[in-house]
Amino acid sequence: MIRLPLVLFFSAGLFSVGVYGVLARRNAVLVLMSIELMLNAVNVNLVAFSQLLRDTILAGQVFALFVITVAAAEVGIGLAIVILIYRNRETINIDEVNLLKW
Amino acid sequence: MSSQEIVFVVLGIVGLGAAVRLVTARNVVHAALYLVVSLAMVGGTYLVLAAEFVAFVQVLIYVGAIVVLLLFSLMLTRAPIGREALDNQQRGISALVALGILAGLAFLIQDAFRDARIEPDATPTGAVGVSIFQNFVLPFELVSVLLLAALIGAVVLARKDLP
Amino acid sequence: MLETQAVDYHAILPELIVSGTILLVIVVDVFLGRDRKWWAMPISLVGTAGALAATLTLIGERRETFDGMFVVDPFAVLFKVFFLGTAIVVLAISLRYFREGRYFQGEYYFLLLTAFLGSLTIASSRDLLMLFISLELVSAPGFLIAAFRKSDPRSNESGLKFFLIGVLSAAVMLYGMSLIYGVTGTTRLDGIAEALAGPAGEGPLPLAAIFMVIVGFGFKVSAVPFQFWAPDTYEGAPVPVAAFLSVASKAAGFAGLLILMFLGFGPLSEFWTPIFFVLSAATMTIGNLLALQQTQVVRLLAYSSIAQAGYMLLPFALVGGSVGNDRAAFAASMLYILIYGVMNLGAFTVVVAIARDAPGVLVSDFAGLSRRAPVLAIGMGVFLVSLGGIPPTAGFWAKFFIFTAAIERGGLGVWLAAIMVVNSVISLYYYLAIAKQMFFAEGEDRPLASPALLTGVAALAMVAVIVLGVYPDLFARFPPGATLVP
Amino acid sequence: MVAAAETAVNGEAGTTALAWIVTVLPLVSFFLIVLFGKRLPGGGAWIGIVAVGAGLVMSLVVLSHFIGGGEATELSEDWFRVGDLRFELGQYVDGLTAVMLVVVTTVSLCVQVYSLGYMRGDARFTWFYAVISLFTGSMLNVVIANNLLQLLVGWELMGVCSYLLIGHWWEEKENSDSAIKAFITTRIGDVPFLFGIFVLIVATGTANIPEITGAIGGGAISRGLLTAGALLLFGGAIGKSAQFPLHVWLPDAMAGPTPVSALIHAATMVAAGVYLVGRMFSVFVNADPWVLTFVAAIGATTMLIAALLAMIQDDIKRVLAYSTVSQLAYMVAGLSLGPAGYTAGLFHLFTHAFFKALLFLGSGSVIHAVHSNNMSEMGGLRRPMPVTFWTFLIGSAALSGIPPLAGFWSKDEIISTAFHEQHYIVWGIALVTAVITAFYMARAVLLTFFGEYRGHGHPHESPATITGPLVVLAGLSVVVGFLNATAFDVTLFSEWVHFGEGEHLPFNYGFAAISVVGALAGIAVGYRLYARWRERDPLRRLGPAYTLLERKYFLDDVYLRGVVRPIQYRASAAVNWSNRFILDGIVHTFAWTARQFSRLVEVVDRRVVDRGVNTAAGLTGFTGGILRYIQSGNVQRYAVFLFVGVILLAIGISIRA
Repeated sequence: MIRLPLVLFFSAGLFSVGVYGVLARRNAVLVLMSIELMLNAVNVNLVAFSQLLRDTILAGQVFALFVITVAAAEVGIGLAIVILIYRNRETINIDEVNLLKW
Repeated sequence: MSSQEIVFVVLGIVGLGAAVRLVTARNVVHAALYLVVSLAMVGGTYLVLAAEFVAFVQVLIYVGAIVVLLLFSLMLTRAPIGREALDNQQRGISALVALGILAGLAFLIQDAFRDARIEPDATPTGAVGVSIFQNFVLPFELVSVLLLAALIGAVVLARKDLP
Repeated sequence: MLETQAVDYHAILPELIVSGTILLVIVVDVFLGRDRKWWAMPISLVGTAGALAATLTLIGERRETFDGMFVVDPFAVLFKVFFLGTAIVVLAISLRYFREGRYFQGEYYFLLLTAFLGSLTIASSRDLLMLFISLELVSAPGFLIAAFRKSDPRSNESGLKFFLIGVLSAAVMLYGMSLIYGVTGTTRLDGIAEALAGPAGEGPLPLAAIFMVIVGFGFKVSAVPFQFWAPDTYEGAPVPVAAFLSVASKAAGFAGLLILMFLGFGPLSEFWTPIFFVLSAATMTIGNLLALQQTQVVRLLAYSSIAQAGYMLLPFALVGGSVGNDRAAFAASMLYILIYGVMNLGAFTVVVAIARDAPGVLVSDFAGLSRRAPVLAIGMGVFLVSLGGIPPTAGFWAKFFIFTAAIERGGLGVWLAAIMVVNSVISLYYYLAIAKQMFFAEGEDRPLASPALLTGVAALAMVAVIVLGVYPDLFARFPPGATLVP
Repeated sequence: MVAAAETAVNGEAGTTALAWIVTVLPLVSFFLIVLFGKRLPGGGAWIGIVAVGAGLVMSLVVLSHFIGGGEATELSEDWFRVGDLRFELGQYVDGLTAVMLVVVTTVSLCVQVYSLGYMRGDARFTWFYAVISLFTGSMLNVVIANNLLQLLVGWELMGVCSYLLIGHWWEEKENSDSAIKAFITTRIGDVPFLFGIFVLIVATGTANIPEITGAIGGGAISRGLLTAGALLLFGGAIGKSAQFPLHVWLPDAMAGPTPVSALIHAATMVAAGVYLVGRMFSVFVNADPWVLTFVAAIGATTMLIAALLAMIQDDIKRVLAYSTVSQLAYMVAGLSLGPAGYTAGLFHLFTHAFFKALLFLGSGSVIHAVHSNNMSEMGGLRRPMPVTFWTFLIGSAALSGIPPLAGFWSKDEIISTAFHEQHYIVWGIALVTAVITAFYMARAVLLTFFGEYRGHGHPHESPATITGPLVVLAGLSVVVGFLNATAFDVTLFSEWVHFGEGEHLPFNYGFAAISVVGALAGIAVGYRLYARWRERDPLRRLGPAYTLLERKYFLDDVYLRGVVRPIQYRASAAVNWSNRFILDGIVHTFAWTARQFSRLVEVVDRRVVDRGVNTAAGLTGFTGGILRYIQSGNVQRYAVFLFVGVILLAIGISIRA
């Protein structure tokens, strides 16, 4: 027996820490890592709900698997863009990438 | 508190602690290692919640693949070290926003699920497979297209040359 | 243990054809020489046309497959026809642009088609998971092709910004979806609606969850305050990609939003309409005011497309009256999206033609266009006038339906209608500023060499805008059939 | 209800069934001229002339239906349906329609005949005639439309045509700038108009004008909606009829060929705005009373400021242009007096069309002869150009309100109705404006036709194609006023055009005497100042007030920054307008004693203008600053805004729930 709020608090904590990381880290790779934290928070939720509801078709767990897969794809894309930027600009500090504005 | 809860709380505290260290670390490689810890703890919670298959996938894909990918790119981009190099100028507002979100979510969760209890029931891996191929075939096929697109696109962008 | 499931292959035929084309393009690309890489475009075009033909066979059908997760109904067919038409136009305007620069052409068309595959499935999705995957399928290739001018730091930056805001809002949206799943116990929209109408719909949590889902789609349609990426990304991305983002990607977001709000979250409309009130008012006002400052046309069109999204969001704030009102709101939003698509694609076509000559595409680059390329200039004039909502163009009717729905709804709807009027007046300024350049300013005298393909597409879109404007009877035909309001 | 009488639609169309043909003729001639004009002898001009001539004859036939007291009739065909909404192509003919048909066709015919001489040898002669035909047809379509959608089509086409015609000589940048200015300015008015139509359609479920009027008469619509509808419709009228603050385009529209100016100023375009208010009058009457007060305020403001501006112009066409603005404001003010002023306002629209067309064509004849628009290069033309002189004199007298010419009757009716309805402010301003009108017309006539010739070459009288229309219009300017000569108990016009019961005021000799004396005083002052040519305009002695007028109250400068440049200046422009509105009131009432006030004016001017300009600059900086701040280029700041927006929205909604 596990009280659901405990699990959800854990996930909310991960999510918030992830948000902080996305907003406050200037290194693009660290931002990507923070996004992973947010996505993991989602997965914790999904798995917990799936078990709470005793979902017969396990939609929550399947959803979590899809999120993991998509996260992997996103990381790949993100890193490709980061490397591209590094090659052209010699920096991956996000706040220095500001040619386009106004 | 049941034994499962105790294990969960321990995993959760370690996981959250690692997460916090991840976003505050002054060395990128350390940050990556904290990420590994954090993700592993999340995997552990899946085990506590008796979702074994998801737990294995978590460890395999995240710890095994994604983190390695991140580490590689850190090496490729010669990541610097130190707070100024890793953090931008909006730490204060970011912390406020994060705390605001945390407070809001906590309130909502407490309000809606105060008395909910999970009785973890081991999920057989086979059931997950059945569900994917019976109920979620179409998304599964679409995800394969998505992965292919991400793969090819990432290669195109990351390779050095132009046609 | 694994029950065999009958798949309705006719229902998914358009998607199958597009998927086949995607694979064909990437395989054929390997065997093509450098000078023939552009062949990917005709191949894609044929595939898209085939898918369009397949979609046309589905007109009037109502089919469900994959256990009701994938639905073919007039709504889905309408949007699929629109997306495939858009795909054809985007392909057409891409050819010269990518052939004349140093691009990985095969991969570009491959990614573009993948994104369109996502937009096709979004229109048929009736499940949170399907919506999420489809949305990602539209977004992820989008991130990549926005950065496709590899050696241009601005393009890289455009991709990065799009990617970061996109992934961030996707994470927020997923969190919301997970909560909805937890509250209702299902990912099916019909099940969600059923549950939300009952005790599960009580308390603030479902509302917060819905709000988080709206964030994800708000990003896709570039609603304020999720719009920041749009101007930067449009400006930095290759121009045909900007056209894709401002039309197909946005319409996909709206299709998803329509499906979600009307099919899934309908029972709680009383609580989420205020969200849309604020989003709509803020989006149109801020988009317009910021557009006034622009001298770069793609950027101007980006802000304009933000403002236009505000109009499209308006009908969402009107939901919850009588069934008649809901239908009117649904039809108004849907029609606006479709009409906006036609006129904005037209405008981007002209911009692509200009961009070959003046890559910066400033407003002043349009000077004297009426003498350099009369067809393009007249076309652009028509699109601008239509975007401004002046009769007798299609854009007028688009605004007309929204305005009517808002006034009939009464209450806050009237306020929104008033805000919309003020905004239309403001928007005229910057639309006509371009027109003024084209027709009255002195520009270079040499004729603008515009490929026949571009001129043809622009002329076609112009004809469509005018015909729809003069003969709006067409609008009366399909909205009642294509509604998702029960 | 007052509107009930208006909605009585008789089934018997009778001769009015011809009305739609009047509209179609110029449209057909447009296509014929475009398609075959260049290949035909005379550039196809005669097609337009024949078409509009036939139209005139038919219009007179249509009008005859009402002479015996015929009822309004309606004919229509379905155009298309959207849902329950039915849109039609149709005609609604009542006395007002019939009168307007006659006015439009008459003026258009005169203008087209006149243009045979005036536009001879123009590079785009055929095109000119085509567009004039389309322009006429569009206006006629506005006049006979039985539904708002059809009216809108004509309205918009007119905008396009005026744009083409004002920019007819687009090779000169100034002309094309004027064209775009006219287009944009009227467009700004058109958007509210468009939405006004929406409001009425939504409120009544129909676009049909008689049905809307009936629904309003039946009290089916809430007053709030009507008020919104009336204000939005009036926005369109402000733009099209060049009322303050959107009057700036009309003087610049002089850039077009003179016949075009005559057409725009007399019978089409600007008349459409006033006509619209007349046509949709039940909306205004049944809306909140302050709507009519607002209309009155706009009318009174416009008539005075435009008349004052007309005083100091050197360009003869600009004098007439500002005079048009001012006279249109008379009509608007007349309409603002409610049902009693309805006939008076529209009667002025009717008479004004003839003498203003006459004046413009006359000025064109002069310009044709001396090759300049400036009165400082004219003078003494009464001898070489007797026909032009006499006709122009008749037109000026009519405009100044000298009995028994047309302008006297209509203007006097507005003034006395204003007094009778106890709108004393409107009455006072209208009187003052009448004096100023007489003054500036006296000035124009004296500078142009008297004294010594100051220009180049030897001017000759224009050919018959030019003087012919002048004579015809002069004759009409003399007689049309008698259609409603209340002094002789002739009330023919008010039998055709009336709202509700159509009661009319008895002629009041006292008021008539006041306005005649006022007009004569204006002329006398004009004679005193301008009988002898002076290099330096005597009005320059007004000092700062003159500067204010010369700079057109700085309105154009304000528009340049406020409208023509980014929109955000507009807020400050609005502040300027309101400030200057008060300021102007003070300055111009006491214009003749301006010396004493000059210091005050200077101080206020400096403060207001400086502050206005500074505010404008501040505002741009402000919005520009916002843009720079929020669209900073830093994607993480975007993310912060995103989350802050989400949190604020969430808080807002939870507070509300």
